[in-house]
Amino acid sequence: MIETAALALLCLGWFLFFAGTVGILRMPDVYTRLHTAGKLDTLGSFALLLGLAVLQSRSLTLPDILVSLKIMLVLVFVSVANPTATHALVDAGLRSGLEPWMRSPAAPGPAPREELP
Amino acid sequence: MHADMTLAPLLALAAALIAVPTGITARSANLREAWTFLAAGLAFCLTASMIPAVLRGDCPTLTIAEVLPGAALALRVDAMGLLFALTASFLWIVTEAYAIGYMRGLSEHAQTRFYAYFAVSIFAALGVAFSANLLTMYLFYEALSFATYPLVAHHQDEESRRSGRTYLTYIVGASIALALPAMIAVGALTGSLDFAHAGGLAGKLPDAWLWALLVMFLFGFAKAALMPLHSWLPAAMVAPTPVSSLLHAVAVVKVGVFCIYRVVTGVFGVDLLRGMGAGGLITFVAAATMLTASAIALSQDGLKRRLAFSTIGQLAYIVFGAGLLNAAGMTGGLLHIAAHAFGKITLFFCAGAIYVATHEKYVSRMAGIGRRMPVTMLAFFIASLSIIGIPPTAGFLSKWHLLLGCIEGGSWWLAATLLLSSLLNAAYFLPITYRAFFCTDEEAQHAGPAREAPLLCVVPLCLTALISVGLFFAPGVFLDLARMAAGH
Amino acid sequence: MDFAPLLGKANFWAYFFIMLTGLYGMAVKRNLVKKIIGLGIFQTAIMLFYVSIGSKEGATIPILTAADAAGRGGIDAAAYINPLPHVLMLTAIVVSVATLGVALALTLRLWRRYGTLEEDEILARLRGDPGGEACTPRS
Amino acid sequence: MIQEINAAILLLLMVCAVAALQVRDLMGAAILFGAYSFLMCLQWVSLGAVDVGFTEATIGAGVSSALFFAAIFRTTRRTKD
Amino acid sequence: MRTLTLVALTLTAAFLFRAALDFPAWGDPASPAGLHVSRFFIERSYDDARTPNLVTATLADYRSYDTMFETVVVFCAALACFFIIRAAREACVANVFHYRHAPTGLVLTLRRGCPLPRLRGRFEQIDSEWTPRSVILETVSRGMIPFLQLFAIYVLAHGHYSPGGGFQAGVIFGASYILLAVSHDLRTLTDHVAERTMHLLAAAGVSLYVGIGALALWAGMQFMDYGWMTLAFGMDGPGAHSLGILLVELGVALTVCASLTTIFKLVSSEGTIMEGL
Amino acid sequence: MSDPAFIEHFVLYAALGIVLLMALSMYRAVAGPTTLDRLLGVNAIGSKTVALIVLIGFIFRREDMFIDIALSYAMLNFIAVIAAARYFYKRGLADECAALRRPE
Amino acid sequence: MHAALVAVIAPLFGAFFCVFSGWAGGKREHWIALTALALSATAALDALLRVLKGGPQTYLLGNWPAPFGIAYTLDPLACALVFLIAAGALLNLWGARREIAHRYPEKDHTFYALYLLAAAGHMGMVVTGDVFNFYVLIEITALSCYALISMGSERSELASLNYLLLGAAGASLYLLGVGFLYIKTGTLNLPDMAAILPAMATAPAVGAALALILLGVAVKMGLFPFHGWLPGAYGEAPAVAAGLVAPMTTKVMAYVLVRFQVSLFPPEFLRAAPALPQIMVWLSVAAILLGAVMALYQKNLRRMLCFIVLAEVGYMAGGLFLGNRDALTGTVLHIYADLAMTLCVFMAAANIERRRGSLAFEKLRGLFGTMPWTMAGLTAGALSMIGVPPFCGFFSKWYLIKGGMAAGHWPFVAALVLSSLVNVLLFFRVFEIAFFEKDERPGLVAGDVSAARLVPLAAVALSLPLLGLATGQIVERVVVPLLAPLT
Repeated sequence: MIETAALALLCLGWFLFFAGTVGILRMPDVYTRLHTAGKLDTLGSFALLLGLAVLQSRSLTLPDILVSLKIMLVLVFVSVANPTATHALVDAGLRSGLEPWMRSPAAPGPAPREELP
Repeated sequence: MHADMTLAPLLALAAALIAVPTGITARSANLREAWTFLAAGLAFCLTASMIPAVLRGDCPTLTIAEVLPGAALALRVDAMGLLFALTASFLWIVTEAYAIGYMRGLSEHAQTRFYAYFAVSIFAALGVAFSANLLTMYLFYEALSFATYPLVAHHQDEESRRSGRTYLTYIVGASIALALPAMIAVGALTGSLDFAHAGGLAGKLPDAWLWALLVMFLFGFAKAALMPLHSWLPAAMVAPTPVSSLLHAVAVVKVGVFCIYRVVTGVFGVDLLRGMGAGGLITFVAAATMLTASAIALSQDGLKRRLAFSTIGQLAYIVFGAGLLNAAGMTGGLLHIAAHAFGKITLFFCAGAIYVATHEKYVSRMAGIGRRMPVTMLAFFIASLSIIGIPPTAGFLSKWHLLLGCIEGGSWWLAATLLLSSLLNAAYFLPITYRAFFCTDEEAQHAGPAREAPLLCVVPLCLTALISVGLFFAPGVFLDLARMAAGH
Repeated sequence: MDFAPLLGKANFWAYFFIMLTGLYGMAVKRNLVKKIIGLGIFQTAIMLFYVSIGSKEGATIPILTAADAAGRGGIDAAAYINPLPHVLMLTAIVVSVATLGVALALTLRLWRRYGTLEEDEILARLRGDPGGEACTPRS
Repeated sequence: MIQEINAAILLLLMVCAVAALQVRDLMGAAILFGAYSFLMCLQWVSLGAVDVGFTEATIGAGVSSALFFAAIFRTTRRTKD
Repeated sequence: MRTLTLVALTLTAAFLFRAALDFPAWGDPASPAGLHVSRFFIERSYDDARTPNLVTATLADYRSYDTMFETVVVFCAALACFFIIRAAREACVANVFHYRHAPTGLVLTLRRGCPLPRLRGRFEQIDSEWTPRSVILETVSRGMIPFLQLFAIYVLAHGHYSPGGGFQAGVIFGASYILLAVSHDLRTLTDHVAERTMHLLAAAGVSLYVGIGALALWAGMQFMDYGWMTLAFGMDGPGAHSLGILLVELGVALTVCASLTTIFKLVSSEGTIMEGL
Repeated sequence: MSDPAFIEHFVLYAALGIVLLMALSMYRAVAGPTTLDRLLGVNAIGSKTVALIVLIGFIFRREDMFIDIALSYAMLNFIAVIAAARYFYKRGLADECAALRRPE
Repeated sequence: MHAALVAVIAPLFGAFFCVFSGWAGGKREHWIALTALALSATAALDALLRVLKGGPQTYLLGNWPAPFGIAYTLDPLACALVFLIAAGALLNLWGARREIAHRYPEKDHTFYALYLLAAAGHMGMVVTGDVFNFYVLIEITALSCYALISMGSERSELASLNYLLLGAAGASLYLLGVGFLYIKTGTLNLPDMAAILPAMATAPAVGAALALILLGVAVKMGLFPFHGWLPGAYGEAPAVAAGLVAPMTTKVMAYVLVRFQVSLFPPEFLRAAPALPQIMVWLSVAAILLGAVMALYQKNLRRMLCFIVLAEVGYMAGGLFLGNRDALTGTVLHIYADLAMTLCVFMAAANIERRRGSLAFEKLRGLFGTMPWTMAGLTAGALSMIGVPPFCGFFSKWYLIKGGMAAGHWPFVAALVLSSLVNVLLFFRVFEIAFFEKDERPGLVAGDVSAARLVPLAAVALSLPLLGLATGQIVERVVVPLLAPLT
């Protein structure tokens, strides 16, 4: 049972990663890509690592549980660091003058620069 | 010949060298010169002290350091070396006296440097004389090359710079490019560079290679001024006259021919060369040089340049003697080392004395000079007789032996060359004396008061002229040594 | 023709490819930082080569398992990956980062003096002609 | 089985190495070099060289990237090749 | 040039490929590399040094001489960077100072020589280039730095049993300082740890390492033989080696941490160590 | 499902899948177009790597040995990204946009 | 045999103490450095005497048996070189206190520390018997040298960066070669490797390893096609650093080649791949000629000396690969001789630069008058480089030419002779300027440099003939035992 849950979590994590990757590839500009990457990668890591932690602690012996706690530590760390990094990137982009993408290029305002091939 | 260890040659060398540091540090010129005299005297005495042993047939030997296997840094005194060393060290004393007169008379600059390098040069020349092997000889040979450079370039002007350049290019260039590889080849082939092991090359190489080695040695020791590597010698005449006289009439050039003698007798060995038939090559080169140089000398107006070309010719006599490859010829050649030394140094002294007294360098302007400097010109006359080889002088003795050698070798044309060359010698020397004494008042170009050069200049040249004559009557030690060296 | 031995060494080919890429960057690129990056790639590829020397089929990482550590003796050498190349490469990594630091420091000095990181522009300035466009030295 | 992972990472490594050298912007090059270091670390870990991977993760990914950024910050991103 | 290089590299590639054919297959347990020397390390390290991590044991004991020089390399790099780009002290003092009033965000600009604001608590010095303040970043970093440092100490102490050791610990510790610099600014870092401290620490680290080796000489043993600790502290052989490994790793960590921080400071500030990335 | 062999295979394929995703992210890192895109791609690779390292630990059955690496990796990746972001704060993207517009 | 170890460790401690002292505000770095180097030299001498008496020894670091731990290989060749390096570094640093304090205010302690580290690295390279340890030491030496070199003239940074890139690439190639060897033999210990290798003499991987190692070392020593960094790095470096780096580095690399040649790849081994030695000899011929020709074009004394160093590298590499005893003897002798004479000329050049500010030829006017002692030192070095007996340069050249003749490689012999002649020309040109041309500039500092700089120079200059006269001893007690296993 525990294994099943763990494997499901792994699958979920992989799927979230996959979705994030698709977003990274398909979204039109940096901010939107960061949007997907920041959320889905964090979530994906979360799910995957959680799945691994669960998988690790399936034997329910003390050393294994300690190890799985350590994995949780990584998990905590990633879920703090990843959003912060994403925030820093968005902040950097905005402050350095990279304009967000607009749906209509004809709309008043600066043209989307980052669409160049 | 048994060899015994002795410090005498090293002491003689050291004696020459002690003139250097004290000469540099001494504040007073008198002290410096006195010290140099002392060193010169000491060197001569030490050299002379070895005469009895050598005449007995001993070979005082001293190994300083075993630098390379088969080639130690070693000194060895034999008849040939002693003959040369005696000449050089004795003439050093005389030249020293002369130099004092000359340098002070002209108020030359940097006299301390001059004396220091002079001493180093003599040291190197004595070192060549006492070398026991090719390596040691090469060492002192190169030391001599570099030590004489500051002397040649003493005036530090454009002309001396050019001359110095020529001087070093020829001498060092030839020795590194030719003599050094030849020496290494000999060392590699025979495993020993000792002069005592002559003939080690026999059978080690095809004849063509041996010829090549011989040619490399012959021209590699460019101090012998064999044509075409002779032009450093006239160029070097920009040096102050004491330098020209001692170094470029005695020490340096004689080192060159001495090295050739060493190579002929000590490296190849007379027998090997005779077997190769190489004597012809040497005599041919020497004869050609002899005639060409004499012919050129005829047309030179500068007195020192004329003397320089004369020197080239006379050196060729000595090499000629080596090329004869027989005892008489070699005796003559070796004796000529001494005879020519005394004669030529006198001539140079005279040239210097004339320059000190009148600041005159050109033969064409020396008409009538004999009236005002009779002593000098008389000495000049005697010395030129010696160079030409006219009887009551030492030059006759040496040339006589050379002639005997030619006849012994059976080559009449060589004897003819010798005689022809002597005629040429006479042709370029005698007119100088003649015009110095016998000319009309109109022709005499210097009407100034009659005066000789300073006493310190005149006395040495008289002394050497007298010795030139004296050697004819009592060749004594010199002849004995030459005979010993030539293997009588 | 038997391709099995070739394929068994395919990873070596890949290492050499990366090495040569790095060398190519060092030789051809004119930008100093690019050259330094090329050097880094080259060095890292060599380290990769070393580490792959140590690998053993079916062996575990070179840290003794609790069982082996407690068992005292009877350790099977084939069960552990060869630690020696790892040790060497630890050293090499540290050396490479040290080199990187010094190289960047030198680059900064060059920038301060010439105002450019392009080697050809620096050389042009050294030769004395005005050369590249961005050659004004920074104050 | 781990071989396939190895091989895949190796391919990525090659791509990354070429890209880091070819990109015409030093900042991009430095970032890609950082990625190269990540992948290298991964490769080592998958080869079982945990200590080396650890060192590369700390030094290559963290410190040397930061050093590159600092140097580019102090100089320029411009590059002609 | 490009073509020439390509040709040369292709030739080299062919050469290397040819040589590689001669190698044992990848992962071959019977290759000479896996048999000859390395076996000794694998089989002996626990008995010799009571260290399950074979890499640590080999690094800091069997080949500790190598590692000593490796540490010296890092030290040397820090010195070299300092020597190359450290600006003269005179040039490191700016002519214009900027102070930000923290509560309001007002910026005060002062020339050199003007009296500095007394209100240290509310004014903070900022870079001459416009410096953003990201509260999120600062907060997260401030929370993370002690954690990083703690982790570094764990890595150092646990290096005998798991991957890690002096280098990694040193780098992580140094990285925590780099994080401080990039999340706040370089001045904050310099205020925390002075340049002098860092240099002295670096030198102390290598001295510790070499000193531990040299103490063996004093005990009459070979250099780098940790056996002298059995005499000094009265422990058994493997224990002494284990302790020796720990101590030299400590030296390594000190040096690496201090050196890397120094290098980063110097590079990011172009030698002034006042303002940087 | 609790068959150890199955779990092992599952983990392996998960790892391979993650490598595949990394390759896809790599496209963003290599292709750009802006540097921020590259950074983003690299960051995405980084966050997958952390998981991958732990997965490799499972493959080697020595999980405890790999977690430290994953942790330090996550931290230092974070630092590198922050440093790069810091660069953009201070220097901006101005010259980058210029570079993008430059005719090749 | 702790002595050899002390020789390496003393400068390391010296470097640490220099840093401590510098940051503690002391001004004693110069004396610390001198003490460390003096200690090192004494220890090296002690080691040399012991080795001469007791034969080659190994020193086990950490007391681990030889192929497992790291061991020093101590024989007369290595110990003598260590002694020369320590003594050379000491003499070179002796009189430089003012110069360093003046040029690097606030950073002088770093200078001393880097200097000591470089010296320690050189010595460590010589004694170590472990191929990987050697790599680490290369890097220590190189890193400190990059830093020292980069603080010279205004071109020195670029030169230093070039040196860094090439040097690091060379060291990496060496590392790769060692990797190839390791993969085949499984060991890193030099004697152990030498015992294993003959069994696989013709394996392509071993050949490739040899080629890569050669390539790496050739890059580090600046052999002909890889010489690009050398003139810049040595020519633009600050005087004191050039006096350390130029004499030591190339020689130590040549020493390493000798070591490898003798223990790993004896001539029989190279005969399996006859092309390789041939290529190396031709490369060294090219190096000699190139060095000679390029030196003629230089208008600066130091740059001229750099190209001469380039030619000297060719001497050593060529002698090494001629493959006979004499040539190998010549190479070993030339390592010692070239170290001493390069040190001598670079120290003299440093003295001149100290007085005249630059070494451009027009600044050398009238030097014989104003700085006679320094010029005497330069002359001694020059004579040795030309190859005049009894200076040591002559004897090594003697053996090299002899070896070339024995191998029948006439181009090499011709190149050697030609290079000697060019050396005459080069130095003679300098001496002409210094002797004939008067320097009329007002305000010229009269007199020679201080005694603190002259005494070391005199010591080095005196060592040249002494080393030359000791040739027989060196051959007998150093080279013959070294080559004994080959026959």
